[in-house]
Amino acid sequence: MKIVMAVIKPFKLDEVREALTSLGIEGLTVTEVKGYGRQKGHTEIYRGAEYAVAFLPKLKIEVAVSSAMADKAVEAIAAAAKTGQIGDGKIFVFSIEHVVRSRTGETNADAL
Amino acid sequence: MKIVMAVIKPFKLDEVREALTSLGIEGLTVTEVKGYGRQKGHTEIYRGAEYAVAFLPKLKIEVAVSSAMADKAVEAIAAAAKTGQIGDGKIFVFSIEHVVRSRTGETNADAL
Amino acid sequence: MKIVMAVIKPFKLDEVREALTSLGIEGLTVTEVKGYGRQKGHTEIYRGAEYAVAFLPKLKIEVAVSSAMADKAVEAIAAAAKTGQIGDGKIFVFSIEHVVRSRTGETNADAL
Amino acid sequence: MLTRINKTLVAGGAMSLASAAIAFAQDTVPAAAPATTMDKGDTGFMMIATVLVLFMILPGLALFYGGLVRAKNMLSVLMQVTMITAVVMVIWVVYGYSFSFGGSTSPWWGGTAKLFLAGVTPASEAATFTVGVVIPEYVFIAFQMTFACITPALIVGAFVERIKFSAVIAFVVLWVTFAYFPIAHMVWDANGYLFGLGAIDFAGGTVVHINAGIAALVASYMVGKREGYGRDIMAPHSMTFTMVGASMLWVGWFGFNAGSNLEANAGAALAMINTFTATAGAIIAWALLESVLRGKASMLGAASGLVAGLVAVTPAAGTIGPIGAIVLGAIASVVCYFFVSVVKNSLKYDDSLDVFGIHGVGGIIGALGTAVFSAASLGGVKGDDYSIMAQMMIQIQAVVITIVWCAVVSIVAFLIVKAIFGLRVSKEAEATGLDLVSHGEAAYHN
Amino acid sequence: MLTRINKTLVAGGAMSLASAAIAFAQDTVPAAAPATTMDKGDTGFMMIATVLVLFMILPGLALFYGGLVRAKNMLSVLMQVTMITAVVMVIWVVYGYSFSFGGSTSPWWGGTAKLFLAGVTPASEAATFTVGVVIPEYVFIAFQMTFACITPALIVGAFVERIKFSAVIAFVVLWVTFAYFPIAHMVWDANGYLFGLGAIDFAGGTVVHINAGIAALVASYMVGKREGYGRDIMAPHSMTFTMVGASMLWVGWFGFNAGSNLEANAGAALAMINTFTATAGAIIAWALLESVLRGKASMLGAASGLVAGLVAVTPAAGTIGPIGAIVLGAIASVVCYFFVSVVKNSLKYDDSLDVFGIHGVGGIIGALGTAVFSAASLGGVKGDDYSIMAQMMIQIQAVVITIVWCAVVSIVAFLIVKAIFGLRVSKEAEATGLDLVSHGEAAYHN
Amino acid sequence: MLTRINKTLVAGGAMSLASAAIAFAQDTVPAAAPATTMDKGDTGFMMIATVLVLFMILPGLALFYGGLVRAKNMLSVLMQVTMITAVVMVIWVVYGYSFSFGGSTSPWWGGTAKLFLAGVTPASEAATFTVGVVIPEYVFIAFQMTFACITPALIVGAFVERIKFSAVIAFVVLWVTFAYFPIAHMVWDANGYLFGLGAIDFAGGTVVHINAGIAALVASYMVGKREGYGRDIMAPHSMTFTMVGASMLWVGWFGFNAGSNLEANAGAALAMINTFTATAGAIIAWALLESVLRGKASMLGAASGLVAGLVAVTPAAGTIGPIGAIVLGAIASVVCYFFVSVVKNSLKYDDSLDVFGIHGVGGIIGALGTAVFSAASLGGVKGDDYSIMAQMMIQIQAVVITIVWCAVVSIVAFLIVKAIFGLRVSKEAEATGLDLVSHGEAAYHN
Ligand SMILES: Nc1ncnc2c1ncn2[C@@H]1O[C@H](COP(=O)(O)OP(=O)(O)O)[C@@H](O)[C@H]1O
Ligand SMILES: Nc1ncnc2c1ncn2[C@@H]1O[C@H](COP(=O)(O)OP(=O)(O)O)[C@@H](O)[C@H]1O
Ligand SMILES: Nc1ncnc2c1ncn2[C@@H]1O[C@H](COP(=O)(O)OP(=O)(O)O)[C@@H](O)[C@H]1O
Repeated sequence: MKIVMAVIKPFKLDEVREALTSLGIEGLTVTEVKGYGRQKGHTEIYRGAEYAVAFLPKLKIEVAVSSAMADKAVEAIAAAAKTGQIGDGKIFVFSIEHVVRSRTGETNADAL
Repeated sequence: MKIVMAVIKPFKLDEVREALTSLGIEGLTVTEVKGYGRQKGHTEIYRGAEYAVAFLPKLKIEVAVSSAMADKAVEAIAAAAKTGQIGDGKIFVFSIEHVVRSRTGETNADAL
Repeated sequence: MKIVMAVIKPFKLDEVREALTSLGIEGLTVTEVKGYGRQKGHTEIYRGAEYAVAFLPKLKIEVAVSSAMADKAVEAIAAAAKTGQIGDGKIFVFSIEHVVRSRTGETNADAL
Repeated sequence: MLTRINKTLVAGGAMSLASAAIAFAQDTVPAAAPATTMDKGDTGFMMIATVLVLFMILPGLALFYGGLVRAKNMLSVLMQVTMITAVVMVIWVVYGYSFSFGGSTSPWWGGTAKLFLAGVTPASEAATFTVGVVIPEYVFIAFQMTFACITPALIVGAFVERIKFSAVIAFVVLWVTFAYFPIAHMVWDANGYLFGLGAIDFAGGTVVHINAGIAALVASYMVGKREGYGRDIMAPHSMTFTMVGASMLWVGWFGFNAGSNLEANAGAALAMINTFTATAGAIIAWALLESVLRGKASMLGAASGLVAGLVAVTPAAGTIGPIGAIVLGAIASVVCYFFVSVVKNSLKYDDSLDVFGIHGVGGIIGALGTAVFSAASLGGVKGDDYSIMAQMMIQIQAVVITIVWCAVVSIVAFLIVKAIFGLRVSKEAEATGLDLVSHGEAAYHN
Repeated sequence: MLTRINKTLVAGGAMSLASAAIAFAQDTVPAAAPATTMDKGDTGFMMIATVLVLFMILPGLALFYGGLVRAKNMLSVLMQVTMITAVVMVIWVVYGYSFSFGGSTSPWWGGTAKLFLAGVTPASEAATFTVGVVIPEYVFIAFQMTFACITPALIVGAFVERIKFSAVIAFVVLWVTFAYFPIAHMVWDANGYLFGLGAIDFAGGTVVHINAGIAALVASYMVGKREGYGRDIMAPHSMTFTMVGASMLWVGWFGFNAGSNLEANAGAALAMINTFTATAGAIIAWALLESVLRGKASMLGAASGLVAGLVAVTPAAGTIGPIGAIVLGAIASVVCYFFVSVVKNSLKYDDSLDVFGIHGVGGIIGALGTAVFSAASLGGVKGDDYSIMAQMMIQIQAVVITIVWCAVVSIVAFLIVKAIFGLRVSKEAEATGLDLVSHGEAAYHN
Repeated sequence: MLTRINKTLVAGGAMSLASAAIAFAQDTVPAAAPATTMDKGDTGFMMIATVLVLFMILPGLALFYGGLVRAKNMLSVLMQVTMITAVVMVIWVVYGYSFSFGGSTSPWWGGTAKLFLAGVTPASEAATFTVGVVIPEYVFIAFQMTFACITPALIVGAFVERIKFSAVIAFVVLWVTFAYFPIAHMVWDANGYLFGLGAIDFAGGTVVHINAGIAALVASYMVGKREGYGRDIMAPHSMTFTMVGASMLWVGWFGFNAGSNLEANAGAALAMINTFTATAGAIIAWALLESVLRGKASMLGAASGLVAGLVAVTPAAGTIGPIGAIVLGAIASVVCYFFVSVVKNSLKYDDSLDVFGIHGVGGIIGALGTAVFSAASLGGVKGDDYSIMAQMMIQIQAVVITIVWCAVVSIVAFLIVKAIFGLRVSKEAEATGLDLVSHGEAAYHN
């Protein structure tokens, strides 16, 4: 099994979720994060004090999928998250060894 | 070494932490997240606008443990996080290659 | 490729970011987290109610790097995050199999 | 006292006699002025009433509206309300007061005699509804100024989260000049056209609420929907602030309604108790309706009912009774409820914070309800020779004229502003939020 | 002026003469009424005082309480306070005013003569403490109405975060009917039982604070503890809102205390300065105590002291001196401090926001302290024939009667409500939070 | 009326005659007192004005400042403002009132005759600016008390986020004793030195704003910069609260400025309308400047302009005209803007919330602008024998004396406090935030 972890622009959440559910993926976990990258931040001025805010609000999505699904999930996310503008974000994939559903104790594929 | 990453219901945090400390695990990191899954969300209505809120507040716990401890940690979390109701969450385990404690430079097992 | 995931003290963010950019690392993702560990929390009192707050505010940094860079990144973070006081945090390294940049579809090294 | 109140009713508008008498006093004071009395009780009360109306706007209305938008647009709302207030204050002393109450005999505007408050000194007096009783004209100017400020600020709710800041200011300047000042003159000046008809508008149902409501309806069509409207979650970022703002509106509204009596007497007390009970009735009605139809009474529902009740009682406060006020408030809530939750959804325009649905619709209910509940048989103070139907016809005329005048001015004003400044920020700017894009700030940090 | 004040003292309660005189005026106005004077200074002042008491409730008390609960229950608190206010307002004009001040000669209630405010017109007058000086009865009704609204709203603090919304409303309807209105009559009406005893309760220490405090104590036992009480962290979600609410309570309390004088004169000024200094003394005492005992003075401590001081000075404001007020406030703080931080913990009931610990206990300190600090020797205005011990006995009687009456009504009311609606939401609902479960909303979004 | 106002102008300070007359009344009331009139309209108005000034401090100023700091220091700001208010209230009735207005003939202080408000009863009267017109002395004491409370609270903005709580309180006690009370006496008492010079300070430009501004400048040097100043992001944690606080300051400022007239008449009305228009002018000026220089008008800019305008109009409100007020407010905004965004950055001190940059600089602009805009030729009420230049010289003297006196007292007070308590918390404590470290609480939880 894999976890597909994607950083996306916040307003793309619903599109990404729909793309995933249309693949039959039924769960995901979202975290509010701040991203630093090529997309430049903004400047805020408070009276005399000027602050360069380098970190932009992003969402991080983590979705556990079977190894077979991983590529499709990546593609779906990439397509849904894309605006073509800098800062669309990145998708990372890594292996997980074990999954458990707390409610039932089911493991691995059954737990997804 | 492993990282055990669990999504739990927010009010279960203290029980989960106690379960882990009783195994001798002395550190963990918690993140507020929003979860989407089988547990259905709720609807909020603001005057004429009805919003289906699909994402529910959850906590994500990350705890790095020696490979030997991983299974026990998973069990402990699963037991503590369980209410038997849908939405109790999932536990994911993956390998980490390297751990460093910033304060001392200790690595791996010493750093946990 | 690797993800270097570090828990640091919040006010160290700018130093850590500078340490990483001086290595040529151009992106990272930051999450506000609560940490539990050896560093002891504090007590808050609200009239008669006394609460021991065990969780301390920390930041979690995730940075994807080429495998070659991983060690340097770890060192840089450890050095920048260090105050020498308990609670400086930990750095975890794990492998990722695949990286995609949503905007361009570039993969792996090109996507970083 | 009943005499005095009856007279107000005959006069049919809160400040009507006032302005006439100001002109009179102005003209004649140097020569043989009729003896006037000024009571410090009135002067003090009216100054506090004026402060209360400012409180309705800042922070009241700003918070009420601000809480309802997304966090990324919070400061833009606060800033729009603040700047409108400041700009209209300056306009008011420069030409607004003159255009409204400058003493001209035209039924449509007040003329230019008091540009820059020409001729007003601390010794100038403004009449009240009691013959011979006056207050300092500066007090009347300041009190009326706050009305001129809050009215355009109410419109903001229609176009939040997407409008250009420059467009807001330009629109407001045009709108107060060609809609607010003339209509204030028509309704409240003794020479005004609607005043002459005998319309009852104690504290500004037409001038303030219908006026702002219609402008808001026009705005929501001219400016267009927010990006993602109907798709994205646009839940209020802080219902707490909205509730605090609504509470402040209620508190300040006593300045608005009781102050419109211009004297600290039983007439003001009647307006005050009606402003309590109508609002209470409206809150309960909205909450009950939600309980029945949705199973849950919401805080936003209660706050919406609260405002609907206040709007509805505004024209009526001086002439109805406290039990009638409960009913009037409840009716306004019910109608506004169906408007914002059914009618608006089916018409699919984005009057984002329901300015039309609450101020426009509630204002119309209030204007018509005033004709009904002012009758003595329904607890009002209108005596034997009062005909509900006759008054109703007058009220309808006043409402229709206000609607038409305001709609025309609003459409033209938006067309002009669109041509010169454009109305909306870019889609990207809208996604980022107006706070950063238009004001270079964020409302919240750690 | 001293004469007038002395008379107040003899009268021994803030509105006692008032209500008597209303009845009188009502009876006689048609015939040969004694000459009365109405001063616009009084009328204006009392209207603003009324507005200030509304401000205490909305948004004052709502924010003070709301800030202290967890974010997931914020709107439920705001909503409970709002709905209680609206419901009691309607009840007040329907039968509450009559039950309290309807003019009956019963020592226990005011009768039914003024149901639906029957007979009240803008010409109706209410007496003040100065013979012959009157204010419009509508002002008196509105002012007293705000007292009837805030008292049950205070009780909310005892059962937040777990109670059913329907239960709150049902309880409040029963409670104001059988506890508040009778006790208001007993204390403030010239025919009232406690009034007859000679109890001093200038602005409502027994009627408002002890009354609400006892109901809260009963509530905390009847409703039971919150899930996780003593285990989970239930820290205030926004001490900022709590501090803002406390500040607004202070600001509004001048309407409450100075307004209870019914005239804008030196008696009101005395009540005002005492309301400043007692509160200051109480803030300092609580902060000092925390500094000594815990090493740190907290904002919640200062806010708690602030409210304790206001509660304590409420019955005393008209008869003590400003230096005595400092001491009274400080004593109240010290006693309340030990109550909420020691006694409550050892008794293990969950009066969640310390309504009993502050309003109940502070109210008792105030009632008894009034007997002490009213003495001229301690800076009060009570002259030669005043006996602290004699007055103390009377005050104790008033306190005990209020406690017993209120406790009985509260218990019965909760039993009835429990039988019909149930008192608590389910455990799951409590975990989710009342905002979503009972109101379908969330207080905060992005 | 003009006569009365002219007299005020001749008197040259808001409360000058008042205090003189109090002493007089005190002395003579027992014997053959000159006939005085007390109008309930004045008494009621002044009580509400007093409440409005409290509202400026709590929650107004507390929120204005609190919103500007980081969340971890929010409660420390609220707590400092609250405790300063409480402590100065107690000091005021113990010795502050006596030191300021105790009736001594010294030009430097009021003496000890009224320690513990000795001799003040409800029957005591305080004079106003109209001969023979009085208000209850308790009202005057309470009104002036709020001025004594807000002034040191203003200084807080200079040393937030790093100062020890004990140091704040100790400094304030010394500072009000040796800076505020003497300067209030000098400016507002008939025997006061600056009063004797003929300085115009209607509502406290020197006593309140320049005084606080200079103390703040001293504080920022004595306490030193915050850790990370100029490097870390120290953005306001809630611009919403800051805007709400600024709005409340505006609302409350009418109590401050119109109340300084002591009577509810046209003089107060003039002060009121000027307090509207000067502020509006200042808001617009700051926003325009930002639009031109940065391309964006910020909410913090508008709020800063708002306060700058209020500060500038404070000494001038009773003697200038509403159009002149617009110009005065705009000038103050422009100067303060350059001060806080250019001068301060180049001088590199950390007056964290710009107390000097806005209150000090704005106060000086106001003091000097008063001399200019009071001239009849510029819309003011000063007639034929008025010389702008002559008055300007007097104003400059008043400003310089205030600056020097205040600077010396502030430096010495900080040195003493530093020696005894130390001024700053540790670096670690500063990193953690004062809320947890000094008060054991956090402002926000879930
Ligand atoms: N090396 C990295 N490690 C972790 N997160 C990264 C990395 N590079 C970028 N990100 C995340 O992806 C977001 C988008 O990256 P950015 O370089 O701005 O644009 P783009 O995705 O178009 O290349 C960043 O805000 C950050 O959250
Ligand atoms: N495939 C997944 N990947 C990542 N997180 C998941 C996934 N499925 C579920 N989750 C997380 O687990 C939470 C609980 O899942 P849910 O399906 O609602 O109930 P249950 O845990 O009882 O099966 C979700 O809210 C989400 O945060
Ligand atoms: N086993 C662990 N798994 C995950 N996070 C951990 C673990 N141990 C510590 N942490 C994180 O590292 C932070 C610092 O750890 P702590 O033990 O307090 O100090 P130190 O880093 O100096 O050893 C914790 O607050 C927590 O967020």
